[in-house]
Amino acid sequence: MPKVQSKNKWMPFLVPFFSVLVSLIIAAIIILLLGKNPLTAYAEMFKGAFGSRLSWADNITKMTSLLLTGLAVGFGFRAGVFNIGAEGQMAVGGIMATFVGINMGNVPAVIAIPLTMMAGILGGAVWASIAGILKAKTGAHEVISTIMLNWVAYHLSNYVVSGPLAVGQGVPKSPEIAQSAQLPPLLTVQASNVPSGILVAIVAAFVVYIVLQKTTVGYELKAVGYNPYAAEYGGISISKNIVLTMAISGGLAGLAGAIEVMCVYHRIFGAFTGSRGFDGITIALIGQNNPIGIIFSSFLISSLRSGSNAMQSVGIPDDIVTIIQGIIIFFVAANRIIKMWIMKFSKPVKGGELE
Amino acid sequence: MSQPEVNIKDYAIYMKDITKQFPKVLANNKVNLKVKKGEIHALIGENGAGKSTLMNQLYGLYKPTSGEIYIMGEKVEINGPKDAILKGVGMVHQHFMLVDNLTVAENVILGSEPKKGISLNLKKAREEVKKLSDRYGLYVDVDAKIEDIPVGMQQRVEIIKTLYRGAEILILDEPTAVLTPQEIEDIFEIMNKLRDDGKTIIFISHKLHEVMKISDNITVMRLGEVTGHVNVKDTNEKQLANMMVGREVVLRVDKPEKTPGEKLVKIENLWVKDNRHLDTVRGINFEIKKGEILGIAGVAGNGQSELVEALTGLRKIEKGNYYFKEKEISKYNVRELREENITHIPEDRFKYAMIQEYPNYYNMILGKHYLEPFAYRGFLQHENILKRSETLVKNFDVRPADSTIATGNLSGGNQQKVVISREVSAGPEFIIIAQPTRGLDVGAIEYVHNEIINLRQKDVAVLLVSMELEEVLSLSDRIIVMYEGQIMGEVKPEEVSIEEIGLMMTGNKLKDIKLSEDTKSHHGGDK
Amino acid sequence: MSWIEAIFTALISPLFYKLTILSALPLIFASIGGVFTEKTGVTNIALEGIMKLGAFTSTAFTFLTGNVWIGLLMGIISGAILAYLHAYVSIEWGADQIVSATALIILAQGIVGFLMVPVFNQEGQSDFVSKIPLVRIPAIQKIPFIGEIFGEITIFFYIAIVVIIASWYLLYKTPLGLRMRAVGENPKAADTLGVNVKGIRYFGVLMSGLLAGLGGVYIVLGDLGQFQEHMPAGKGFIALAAMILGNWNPIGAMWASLLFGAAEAMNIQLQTLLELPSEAKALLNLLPFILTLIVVGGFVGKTRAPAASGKSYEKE
Amino acid sequence: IMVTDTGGLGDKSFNDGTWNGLLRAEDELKVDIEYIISKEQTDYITNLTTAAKNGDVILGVGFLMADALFNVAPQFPDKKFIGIDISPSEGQTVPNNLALYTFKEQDGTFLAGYIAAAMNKTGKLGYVGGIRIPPVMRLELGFRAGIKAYNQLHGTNIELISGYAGAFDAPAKGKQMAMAQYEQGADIVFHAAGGTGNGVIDASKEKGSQFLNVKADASLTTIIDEYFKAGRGYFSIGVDSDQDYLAPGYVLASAMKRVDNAAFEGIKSARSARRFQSGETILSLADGGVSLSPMKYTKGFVPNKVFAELSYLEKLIAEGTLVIPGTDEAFGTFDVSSVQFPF
Ligand SMILES: Nc1ncnc2c1ncn2[C@@H]1O[C@H](COP(=O)(O)OP(=O)(O)OP(=O)(O)O)[C@@H](O)[C@H]1O
Ligand SMILES: Nc1ncnc2c1ncn2[C@@H]1O[C@H](COP(=O)(O)OP(=O)(O)OP(=O)(O)O)[C@@H](O)[C@H]1O
Ligand SMILES: [Mg+2]
Ligand SMILES: [Mg+2]
Repeated sequence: MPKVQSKNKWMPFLVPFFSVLVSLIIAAIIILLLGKNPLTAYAEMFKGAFGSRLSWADNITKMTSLLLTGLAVGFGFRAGVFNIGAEGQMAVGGIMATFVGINMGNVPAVIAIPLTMMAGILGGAVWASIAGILKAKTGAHEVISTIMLNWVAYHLSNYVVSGPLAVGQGVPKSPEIAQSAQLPPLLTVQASNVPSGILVAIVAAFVVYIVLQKTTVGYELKAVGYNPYAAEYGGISISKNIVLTMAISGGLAGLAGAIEVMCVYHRIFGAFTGSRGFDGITIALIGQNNPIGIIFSSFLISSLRSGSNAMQSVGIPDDIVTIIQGIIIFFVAANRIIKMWIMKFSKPVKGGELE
Repeated sequence: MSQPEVNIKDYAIYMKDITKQFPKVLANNKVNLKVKKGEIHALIGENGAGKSTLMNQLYGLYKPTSGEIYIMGEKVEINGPKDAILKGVGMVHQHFMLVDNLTVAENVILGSEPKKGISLNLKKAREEVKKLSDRYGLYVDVDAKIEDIPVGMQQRVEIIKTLYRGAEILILDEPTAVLTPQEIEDIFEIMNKLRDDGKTIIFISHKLHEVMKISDNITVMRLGEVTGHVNVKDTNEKQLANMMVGREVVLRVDKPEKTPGEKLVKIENLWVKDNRHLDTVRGINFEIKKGEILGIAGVAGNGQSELVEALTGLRKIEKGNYYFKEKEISKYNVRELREENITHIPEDRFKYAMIQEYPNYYNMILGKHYLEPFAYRGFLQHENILKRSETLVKNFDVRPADSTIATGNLSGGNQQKVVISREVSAGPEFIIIAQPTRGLDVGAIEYVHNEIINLRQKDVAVLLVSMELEEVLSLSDRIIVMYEGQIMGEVKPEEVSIEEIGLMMTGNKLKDIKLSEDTKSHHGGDK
Repeated sequence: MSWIEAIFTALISPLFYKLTILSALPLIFASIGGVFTEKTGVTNIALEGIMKLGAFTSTAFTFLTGNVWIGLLMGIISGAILAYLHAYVSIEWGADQIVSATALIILAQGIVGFLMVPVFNQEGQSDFVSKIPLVRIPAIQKIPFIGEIFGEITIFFYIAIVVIIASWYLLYKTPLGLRMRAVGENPKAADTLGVNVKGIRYFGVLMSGLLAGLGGVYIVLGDLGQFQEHMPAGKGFIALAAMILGNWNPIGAMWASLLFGAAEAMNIQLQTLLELPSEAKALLNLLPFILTLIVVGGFVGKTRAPAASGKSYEKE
Repeated sequence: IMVTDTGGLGDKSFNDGTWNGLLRAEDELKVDIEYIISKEQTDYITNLTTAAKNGDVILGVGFLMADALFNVAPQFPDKKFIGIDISPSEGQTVPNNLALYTFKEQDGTFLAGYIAAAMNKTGKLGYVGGIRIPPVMRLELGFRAGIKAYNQLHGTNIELISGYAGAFDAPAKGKQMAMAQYEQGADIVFHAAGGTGNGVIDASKEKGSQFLNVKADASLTTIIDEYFKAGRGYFSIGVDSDQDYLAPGYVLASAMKRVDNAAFEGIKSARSARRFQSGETILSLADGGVSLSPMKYTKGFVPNKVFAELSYLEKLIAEGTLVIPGTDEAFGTFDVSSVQFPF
């Protein structure tokens, strides 16, 4: 089947851009149907996302974990693995980071911080590897196994905060991790911290980029993702790379959990992942599984989220943002529709063309 | 050679001024094809000449860019296979169009199923298939699944499919390409029966002696145009070849004399299982010396693919020994074998040997991507990679000469060049080559054949697996014939006839053949 | 009571079988829906979203009209509409089917969340609405054991039986079924015989919408009488597992669904029968998921997906 | 201004309850009210800060908001913060502009347990928990204590069959669990399981109507008639808010947590600096913080003697004579055999 290839090198940017535009237009129509003014709604949303230092802080806090889960899912996609399990891996990462973090009382921060972070990464990696090993050894579809592992992680994290790690009477939660294991805030805006986790996340994005683009590991992982037969023929072990992919992907999700613990909550409680593992799918798809693209798409989604809170004040349910996300991904899937539209608009310019 | 319109009625098929423009290729340019009722009409031409494309338009799979089609003298508009079927056209495609996990009967009736109420009437279906197969001698196992039956039978199923739909005009696109000489005889018999029954047949083949033997009229195509139309009585193979290629063709490979060196590869009692865990290679022995080409002939599905996969580490060797330079390597994996300088050109190069999404420069290092100078401490060295790729692109004339283009965007022939150039220049000591010229046109074939000979001259041991008997015969120093996972015999190409090899390919041991034989026509005698 | 005893007690209790069936029903509908779409070569991992929308719509219409049958109808229609979107981009535009289905899952969640307040005047969950009455057959009720299971049971049980038999018959005994299987395996071959590949694929995907929608409807109108935003809480994904485990065959999908249903029923029975500390009971909830993992990990190698499933088919 | 937790309005639980308290405050105290719904945990700080900028009294609802509230309150010393169902963590000091209200959940469920035991005809009761977290465990303990008390005072030996659904949003599971418990001999099932509990309530309706052989939508009088004819029936017991209306005649009672009262009281006290009480206030039966629902539909089932006993126990609890256990250890030593009903 000939692939639709575009000669226009801007296409990778134009498609998500137009997808977002189209979904905003569709959402505007919905808002209009509600009898509200979409312009005020969007203005409010914009203010909520960028209007003040506080909204920026909020925005960046949200972006941090979204960026990491987006990277996790996107990395998997690049290697041909559909990791729906970022949610569970993030939870396990958070649990592990907490386990280590609460025991870091007498350990200096230079050691405590990396150790806690590593625990999170490792937790996520191991959790994801279960699905990886099942896929490599028995062919179990990772979509199913990671979903099951999500449930197991969910029940497990509820168990941990109400059993072994439970503290206090009111709240099912773990104790706070040691001061030395907490990541210091970059900036404090009133009670909101701009978490330094964002730096870790952005570094992670660049590391992922380099791994994918510049290393033999990336060469092999992508080869397996694109064409496992050819990879095997080229002496690349498929099962090893599937497990490795899952481990790295899960490690990133685990890091999301660890950062969340170390920067934002300083502890865990049941279901603290708040479905950001699933949001990672959205973000990876919008960012076209490119680590740098994912930085932008996570920022887009976090802005939509922060903005949606503000939209409430003009009486628009924030579920509109979920709808917008859905439509964006829909057009990412049906990118040919968007390409056709772009082409129609840019006829005179004669840029891209279908092959 | 334009004919007055009046004659339209005499033709079963008249395709007039057919032009088919693909986005980048003009596949048919004002093609005229006239096929008389009740004849076997051969359509020949180089790879990519546009034969399949022309037939696909007749069958409604493509729509002509311009031109008219007349069937039985009637102007028709064919919007899909359904229309073609209604007009009595049936097509057996170059690549079989069968649903693997359905039975023969189910495949035959698909799309025009006999019904009983709202249900399938499978009983009736089976009866009709049986009736057709009896009538034309097309023996098939009605209830077998397609994936379980041999290609020859699949071919017959394809023919029954067309007859079941009441086809009066049959298009057979390279029906003989995958068959043994005996099976070819059978199918010719069937074709003759069909003709006697009043059916019209369009027969596409690259094998000129076949064309000469079976057809009545011949249309020759080249570069999307018709270059000639002749009656079989007025022509000969040489003339046809020239019409096809547009120049004098040298069909023989020039193979210099060479004495093979020391023994390099040794296989002892090798057993391999296929995907269904059945023994497919059953106790094979052979040796290859340096600078020697060992050819393996045989009908597809007799264990050659599994043998190749076993020797390249892609499939587990169940039993037996595999020696390379006296070293036992049967447990080596793909990477370890590659590190021994054993390389491999697989038969399905598009699926197995390249990553379509990768740019050429990445594909040019596949298998060596982790080694210096392409990688250093886990980091890819893009400069070195590009340099290597550029050299190969230039030396092997890959077009367009651009290393950064995604390999999947190259034409088929050029994609193959990427693979061949990489494997040939990876410094092999032992190279395993499967179906080296599959899908290539004459020019490219010449080129690949020369490369193989060059490897031999450089003292590389070559294992050549090909279904093209001519190719095996002309390139190999020695030939072994495989049947059902075993070796039927080893012969030297200059001492054997195509017929003998054909007999071996269908399960006759060499020694039995030699006994029952007196006259033999040596290979090359028919050229 | 010891574990062994408890398991044994569960196995001889009619309630265990009834709970198994009730847990399995939504999975049966949705997984057979999955069979339909995949058999024709289009994967649809959006069953979860379709079930959610189906459950929501049926509740909404029952709530607004007071008529459960209108609710039922609209529920399955809404499922089909959502599936149509997937079919349209997958079949006409060669969209990546996994991505498109992911979009639908998110879209369904957004639409449902968005409409909660306008329709039900509250977030999170609806009020209780009427349900489709249970079917009581006194003749069956009189039979010991069997009577306790089937004597009085939801009408969806009978619908499921019809769906299972009809789908099996359709797929394996009718011309349409033959064409579906061919299109999912080798669309090009089917195309060359004049089979309408696109049409068949639309049919398959729409059936998955109808059936997964029906699964969603069952949860509200057949079982709980109330819609909650988190529904169906992963059942759509488990249905996918059931489809795979059932080897893409309606009967197989039914058995697999029953297996998952039994795991859930066993969890509930054990919690009820065993005297365990509450944290141990909480962990018993992992049983169905771990069982699925083991089953999928252990058996999936033996099943075979339709060869063309997930691949778009376009001519020239 | 009220900031909800991620449950949002419409949760039929603390968010809705608090909002009702605010509505009452608007009505009676003539204050302006507003709300902000939090969609995810990371919204808490932002939303609380936004609220603090725009309002004078800020209510944070739900125990998940604790940390956020402790962070934001000190930033706005001139504003007053109220935390509903929030208690300080270990070693946390409560800022002096923050008032916390928590509930002795076990007091309410004690009454529910007692009444369930009194109404029990089969010797077994059922309990379906959501996720095993401390508040849920306290609810369970209270219920168990109620049964224990009844057993001790009446020499019965009523057992409790318990189960955990592992989720607050799995009504199908809740329903099946309740069905299994009914099957196992329980005739009244108490749930502390949020949305999961709705399945329990539906199960009681289905089981109850089947048992009484009435239509699912039979009128209350029919149900009552049939109940007395049969001599027993099947019920569920609701939690948090008054859930009796969800299945009239089948929900015996609900153990309510009066978050609305807490919110109202909080706002009322916050209006004068003098009366504002920072720190933690634990609302109990005595303060109207928890209570049993009025049992609008089911009063008729319950013998007056039971109500009399309940009132007496309520009095003892309010006086502090009777302390309902909130921990496993306290439950072990919980003993009411010394209680003497004055009648
Ligand atoms: N689907 C297609 N899209 C674009 N180009 C095509 C397509 N199919 C064939 N072509 C081009 O049309 C030309 C004619 O191809 P065709 O398959 O008709 O050749 P052929 O004569 O059948 O060759 P062969 O002997 O290999 O079967 C080739 O150059 C090929 O590249
Ligand atoms: N869509 C396409 N775009 C560009 N080139 C194509 C396309 N389809 C086919 N080709 C090329 O056209 C040539 C002939 O195409 P075709 O599909 O007819 O294969 P073929 O030659 O018939 O195969 P075989 O090797 O069996 O003879 C091949 O080199 C192939 O790579
Ligand atoms: Mg051809
Ligand atoms: Mg061709």
